[in-house]
Amino acid sequence: MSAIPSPNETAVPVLSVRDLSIALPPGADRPHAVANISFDVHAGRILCLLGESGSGKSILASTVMGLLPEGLRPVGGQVLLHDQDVLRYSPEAMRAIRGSQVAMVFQEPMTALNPVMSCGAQVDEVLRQHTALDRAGRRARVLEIFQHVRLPEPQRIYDSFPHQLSGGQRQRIVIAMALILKPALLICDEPTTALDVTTQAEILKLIRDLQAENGTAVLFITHDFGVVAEIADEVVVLQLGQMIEHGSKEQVLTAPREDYTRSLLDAVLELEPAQRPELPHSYPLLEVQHLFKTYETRRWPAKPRIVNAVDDISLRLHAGETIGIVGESGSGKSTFARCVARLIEPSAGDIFSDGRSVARASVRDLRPFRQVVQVVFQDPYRSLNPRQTVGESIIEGPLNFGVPRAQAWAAAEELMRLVRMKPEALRRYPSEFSGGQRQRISIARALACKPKVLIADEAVSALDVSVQAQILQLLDDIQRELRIGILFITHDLRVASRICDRIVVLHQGKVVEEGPARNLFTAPQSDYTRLLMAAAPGRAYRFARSSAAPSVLVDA
Amino acid sequence: MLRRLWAHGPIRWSSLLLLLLLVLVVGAPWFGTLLPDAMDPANANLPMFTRALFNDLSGDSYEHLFLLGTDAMGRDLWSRMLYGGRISLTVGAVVALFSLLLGSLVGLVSGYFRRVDMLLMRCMDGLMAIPAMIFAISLVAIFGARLSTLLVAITIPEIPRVARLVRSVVLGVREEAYVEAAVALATPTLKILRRHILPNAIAPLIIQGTYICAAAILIESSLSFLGLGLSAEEATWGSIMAEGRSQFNQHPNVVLLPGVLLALTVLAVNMLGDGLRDRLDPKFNKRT
Amino acid sequence: GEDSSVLRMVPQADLKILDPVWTTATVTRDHGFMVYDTLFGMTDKGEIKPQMIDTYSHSADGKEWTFTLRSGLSFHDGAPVTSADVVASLKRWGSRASVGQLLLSATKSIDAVNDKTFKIELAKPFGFMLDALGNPNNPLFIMPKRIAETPGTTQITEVIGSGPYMFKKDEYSPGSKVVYLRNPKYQPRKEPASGTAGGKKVYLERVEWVMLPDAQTQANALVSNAVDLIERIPPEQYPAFKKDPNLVLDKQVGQGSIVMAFNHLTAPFNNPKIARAAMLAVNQQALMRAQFIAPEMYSVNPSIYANGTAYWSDRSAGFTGKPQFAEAKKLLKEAGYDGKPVVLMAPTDHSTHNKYPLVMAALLRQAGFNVDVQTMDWQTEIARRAKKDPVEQGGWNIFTTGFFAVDMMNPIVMAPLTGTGDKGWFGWPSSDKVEALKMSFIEEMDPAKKKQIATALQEEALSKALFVPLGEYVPYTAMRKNISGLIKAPVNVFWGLRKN
Amino acid sequence: MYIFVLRRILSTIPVLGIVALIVFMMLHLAPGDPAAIIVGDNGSLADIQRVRDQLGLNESLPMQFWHWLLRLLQGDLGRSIFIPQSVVSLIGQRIGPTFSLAGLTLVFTLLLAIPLGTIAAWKRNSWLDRGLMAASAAGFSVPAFVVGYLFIWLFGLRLQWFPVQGYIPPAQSLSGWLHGLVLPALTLAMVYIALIARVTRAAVSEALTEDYIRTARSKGIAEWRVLLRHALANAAVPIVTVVGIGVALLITGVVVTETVFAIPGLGRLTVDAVLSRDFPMIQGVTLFFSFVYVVVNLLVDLSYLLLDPRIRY
Ligand SMILES: Nc1ncnc2c1ncn2[C@@H]1O[C@H](COP(=O)(O)OP(=O)(O)OP(=O)(O)O)[C@@H](O)[C@H]1O
Ligand SMILES: Nc1ncnc2c1ncn2[C@@H]1O[C@H](COP(=O)(O)OP(=O)(O)OP(=O)(O)O)[C@@H](O)[C@H]1O
Ligand SMILES: [Mg+2]
Ligand SMILES: [Mg+2]
Repeated sequence: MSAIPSPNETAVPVLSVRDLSIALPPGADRPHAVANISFDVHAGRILCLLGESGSGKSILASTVMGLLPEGLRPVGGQVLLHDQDVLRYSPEAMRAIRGSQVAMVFQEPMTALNPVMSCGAQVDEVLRQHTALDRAGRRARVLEIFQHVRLPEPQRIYDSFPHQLSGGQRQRIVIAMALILKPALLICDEPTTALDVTTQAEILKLIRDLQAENGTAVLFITHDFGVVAEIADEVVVLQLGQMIEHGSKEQVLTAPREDYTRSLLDAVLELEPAQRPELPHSYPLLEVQHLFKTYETRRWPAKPRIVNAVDDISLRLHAGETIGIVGESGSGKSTFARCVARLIEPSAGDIFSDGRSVARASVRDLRPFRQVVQVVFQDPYRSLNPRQTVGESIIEGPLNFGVPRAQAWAAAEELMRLVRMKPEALRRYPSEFSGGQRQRISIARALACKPKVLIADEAVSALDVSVQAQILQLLDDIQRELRIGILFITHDLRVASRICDRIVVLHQGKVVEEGPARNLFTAPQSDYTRLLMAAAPGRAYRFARSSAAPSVLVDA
Repeated sequence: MLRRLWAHGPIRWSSLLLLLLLVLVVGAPWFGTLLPDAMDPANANLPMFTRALFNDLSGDSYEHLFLLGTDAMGRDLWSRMLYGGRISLTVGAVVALFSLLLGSLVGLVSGYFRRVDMLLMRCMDGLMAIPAMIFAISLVAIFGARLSTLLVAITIPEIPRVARLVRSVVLGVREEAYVEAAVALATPTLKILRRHILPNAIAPLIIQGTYICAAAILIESSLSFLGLGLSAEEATWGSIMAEGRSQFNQHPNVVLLPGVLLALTVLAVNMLGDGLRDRLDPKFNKRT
Repeated sequence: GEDSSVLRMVPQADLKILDPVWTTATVTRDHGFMVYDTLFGMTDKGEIKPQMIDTYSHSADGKEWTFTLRSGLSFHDGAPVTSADVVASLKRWGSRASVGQLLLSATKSIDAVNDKTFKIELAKPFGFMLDALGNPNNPLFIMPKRIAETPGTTQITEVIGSGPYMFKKDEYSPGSKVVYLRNPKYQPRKEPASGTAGGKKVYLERVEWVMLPDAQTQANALVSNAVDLIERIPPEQYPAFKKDPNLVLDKQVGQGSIVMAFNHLTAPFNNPKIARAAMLAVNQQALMRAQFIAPEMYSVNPSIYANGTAYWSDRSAGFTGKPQFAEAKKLLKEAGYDGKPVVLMAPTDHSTHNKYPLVMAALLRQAGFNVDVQTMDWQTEIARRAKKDPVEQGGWNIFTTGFFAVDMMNPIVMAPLTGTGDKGWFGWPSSDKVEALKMSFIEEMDPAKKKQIATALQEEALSKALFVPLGEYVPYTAMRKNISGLIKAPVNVFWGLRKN
Repeated sequence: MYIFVLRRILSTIPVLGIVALIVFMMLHLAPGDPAAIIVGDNGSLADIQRVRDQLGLNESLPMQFWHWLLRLLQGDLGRSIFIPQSVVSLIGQRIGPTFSLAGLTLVFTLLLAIPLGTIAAWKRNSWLDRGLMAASAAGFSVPAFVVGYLFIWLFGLRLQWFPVQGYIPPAQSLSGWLHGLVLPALTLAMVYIALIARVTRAAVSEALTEDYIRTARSKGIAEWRVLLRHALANAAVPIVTVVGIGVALLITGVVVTETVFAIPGLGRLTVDAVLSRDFPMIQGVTLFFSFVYVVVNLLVDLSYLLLDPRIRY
């Protein structure tokens, strides 16, 4: 059974959350995951739940689904679905409406599907549970919905397993699964965060269309204003479980009432080149010539599988310059970074630092080079040894280069100030810091060796927008201060546009476009670049923003 | 850290039990025992809690309370069980220790230096393919039932498992970003192994160690049971049971009491292992 | 019914080798008595009586013997038994068995006169002809000529005899099961069965030997009626079996004797004084009690000859079977024993030898020895005891083994009683006197004189501690109540058994 | 895919080679002397020397290995030193009981362990879970021979439900065969059940934390279906893996259990062979067991192809 689309506000909302509070288990960072939240979602409308990581978005979603992780329980309020409080439902009743009246699309398409079950069967389960259709009937319905979510060759997809599909295709399967019974309410928890911009655009469009078509009410969770701008009708802003602001898209994005909302909006990056100082012409710190990296996975007697991860890339990096390497997932960015940092050996081509070739250098000969080039990695949670104090991690490099301990430690404290953290933090363990802080620590560690070149591989991709902005600002300042060259690797054009002098666009290991950031944005040459830019969500939208640059607060 | 472990019920109880056992076994002479091989054939198969006149072979005789009765040769079961514990515990501890040491060495080497990996792992596979018991039986039977032989025979089959464990940890951690970072910081290989990789293996190793210890104790007793254990004069839980089993139906206590003690010990060690796993397993204390 | 004609029994050991000439293992001998027949048999009184033989005679000087076979004897493959078969069997047996070797060494010729008659011509008088041909200890089994022509040094592969049972080759599974079927063509003698002599009547269609590893399993099998008979009960089970109303304990076969041997070739026992000191530490009561638990199962005996046999004597050169630690210590001091540990071999898996070493060790320590008990299994012990090397190279000092009364009833069959040094039996004692006495014993015909020689041999053996008798035990056979007719004999034989 | 199969099969060759070498070396450093054993109780030294020559035990080690290996490759494991039969035929005689025992044990194990483990994982940290895990820990800890004798004493002698020893071939009587194997199989299964139940619990509760479980639940399908089709199906690989590794455990158990229950199988053949220093025999059995182990684990690996569509080469 599906709800009738009803544009007018007076009609009964499909979902109505009334001052809902959910308690966290004792000893959590705060008493409530979410506290007195109230909002309505009407048929045919999309409500965006916006907030930074940990603000309670997913918890809200799972509450509505009746899938709260154990340890968490509602302590007040109601969740009304067609005026029925689902919090009072028995497990059976809850199960009965799940999939038929309320459906959900999750963040990670890679893990949301059962790897050992064919996609068709997984969708089939929904029908098997909620309808009386026979085998043939069900199969027909499934193929139909596959068609509907624009999956190529539904027949083949039906029998193929998740690992045989791309991320986008998997997300379409999940959506098909959610929509096949035309539920009244669809909940999407960051359905596109894990996808490439191009795919993201398609998925958003798909959700929009289907929702309009069936008059489904949608609760859409995201932390990306671009996405909000794309699809939202209404917006609810959460901070640490508190409901900060609630209003129509226009009102919240263009005329926010709350400072918090404003500060978030300030952090949003424009998709246009930032102003960069002119560089004095100088000798390149780092020169890469026709770099190749091919991965051969040969499993005798099977024929070897060859991946040209990096396919003929050349570039020069000067002091004080930032070069952005942009490309979708799998385009070879990290591989390139690893080659340049000589963490792995390139298959062909050459790398010069201070005129010395290091492409083939042995471990011993690399020592001086190591001092020149340092790396900051993507995942702030995995790039610091959890068993070492932050200080130990930072001084490790200097110690390797023979700096006396005391001196190294002093330098480390200096660096902490540089990355805007308190020196006391040196004595603590990584687990005690937030993602953003860890990333600063990683940067401090990289700088400890006084490198001339810094390679940042997705250094901000895992962070919330506000934190992103701070880190980018930090890198910018450090560069001005130390005149280092930065190789900045990202999949996000906005980020690239924020700090890069030049940009290299990669696609499947090849350079598709290369040039000064300004030219690239104003007059992109290749179709692929254009595609990327077109795909960036909410690019047309003019967000409200205070003149002040994003504040970078000293914390920890 | 230790307090956190102690708070864990199973860990606390099992380690208390093992401690008690250790005290009894080490302090055997002070817990109402005779020498384990002091015998008086005339007092064979006494029931539990019997006080009887004991004339040992030297001819002198004295009253003694046989807590758990005597075996078929008129030796005090209680004494033999306490002294027998010494062997079992030694075997368990030593085997665990050595198989961990050697296994870790092999694992580290083949995990980090890919060149030798192939060869080493093939050897390990080969060794692993020979069922531990069969291997131990043959070795002990061949080189005679000396404690040293016993230890070697039980240790060797355990090495491959440890090696594989350590290797997998190493292979896993190698890929971690913080190891790459260390490489980028020009940290020497050995230091990387010591500082960044080995620590990750310690918890799994401790856990594995307890299981090996338990297995070793069991295998030792099985060997004794099959008549391939230590010298018949050496009382071990296994040999006591092996000797007792020829009259199990009439005097089950001679088999069951050591059996229960053995089971309790192994149980305690296993429990300790499980507890430690709950507490130390990287999965639990990674991103807290 | 089927079941009442099938007997399941546990033999005293696993039957691994089927050739009774090639090995002297007791279980193989038992197997021999199942499938083969003998020329003569020995009654439970110890007299030799014709078995396959119908009539025999010898010349006045006892140098020429003529034997005639009973008629109607035939092998399991149907062929009749001819004197040619006998001659071949006799020669093969004579090439290996110690008694046989003595006989052949005294023999000039053995010939088949005709199908039924054969003749033995002696070179020198041999007062022992019938005892040799009829001895149950290392018996002369008659096989078909073609098989008997296999050299004594290679095992025969075909089991064809003329005995009361037939070996079922296809069901033979060593370590697990041996099956015998009644030999329908067998013609028993008219006399009542006695020992290995008399009429071997068979009332069972099928006898299964079931190999069970340990004492308790055997007991469980018997109690739960999975088997009908255990040839040799494990001592621990005696009280239980005694109590069980469904079981009978039977001791038809004469008692067994336990012997402790020293290695006289290596230190410290290459010094007779030290050997004797060890002998004086022996406490037969304690040893036997520890091994056999139930007093009914054992008896002490300071004589090397089995209790109640013809040559038994109490003149035992100061050996009483009771510990004389003071005396032993004195001897050790005189001999200047250097405290070198004495290696005792302890077979953990042998239910009638696994405990002596432990008790003996304790006793020896009392006497002032250092002792090193080395555990092994029976098989290893048998292997190890053949090593003459000093203990450093895997040699040994002391082991115990067992014999039947028949093996210990006269000096000739008594394996441990050798004086030939390293050519002799394990332990390799040297004593020309022993060898001389044995020779004269063989040649002597007069029983009274034979007895004197035997006693002299005992005194010589014990004063030099060539080996030590530890005592005797009753090798009980346990059966279900419904089994009857076990024959009193010097060795276990299984004809005459009934099941109802 | 067929490539994967091929690779996997070929990869067993070096392993078996190494096994062969280890086995041979191991047994030829033996101090014991088979000859003396054969000669028997009353035999003399001359006899022993004669037998040594017969058996070629006086050859040099490398020569013995070389000859042995050649014969091995022709599937000839040599002849037993004691029993005038070929090792192969002796093993053949004993395979039946052992495989019956192992098979039944496996059945018991799978029937009990996997449901128990799954339930434990599902009701994680409930009293049920704790109970089951405690039981499985106990199962690990009580040696097979103690369990065996307890069972014999209780079910065999007191209650008289089952025979206490021996083995009846299925050809002779199918019911008797099954009846006789119950106690030994249960004894043997103890450890195995404990092991598999644990692994199942671990694997299933691991799977239960995965996203696709949340997806499945969000579809509103029945809980048992979530457990079986989603959790258990994904836990299958680790479980099967341990079932394979556990075979080693099984073999260990077989040796003891067959001794306790007097089952004329390979386990007892091994013990007897070792006790009597029957070199060819010991080698044969050890090789055979190792071979079985390798093959089983080969099959396990191949079963991944069915259990997990991601595994394709
Ligand atoms: N299973 C759980 N047990 C205890 N606390 C939890 C659990 N899941 C979430 N929390 C806490 O609830 C709060 C909200 O978590 P939630 O996952 O809803 O954040 P979110 O907005 O979805 O963040 P993200 O954008 O990273 O998904 C967080 O503080 C988190 O620590
Ligand atoms: N160790 C490896 N062995 C084989 N192939 C690899 C390996 N590492 C990467 N690849 C392949 O090389 C290609 C580029 O990978 P890479 O990680 O450099 O892409 P990326 O741009 O960093 O992707 P992302 O944005 O997701 O990090 C991918 O197709 C990947 O499958
Ligand atoms: Mg979330
Ligand atoms: Mg990358």
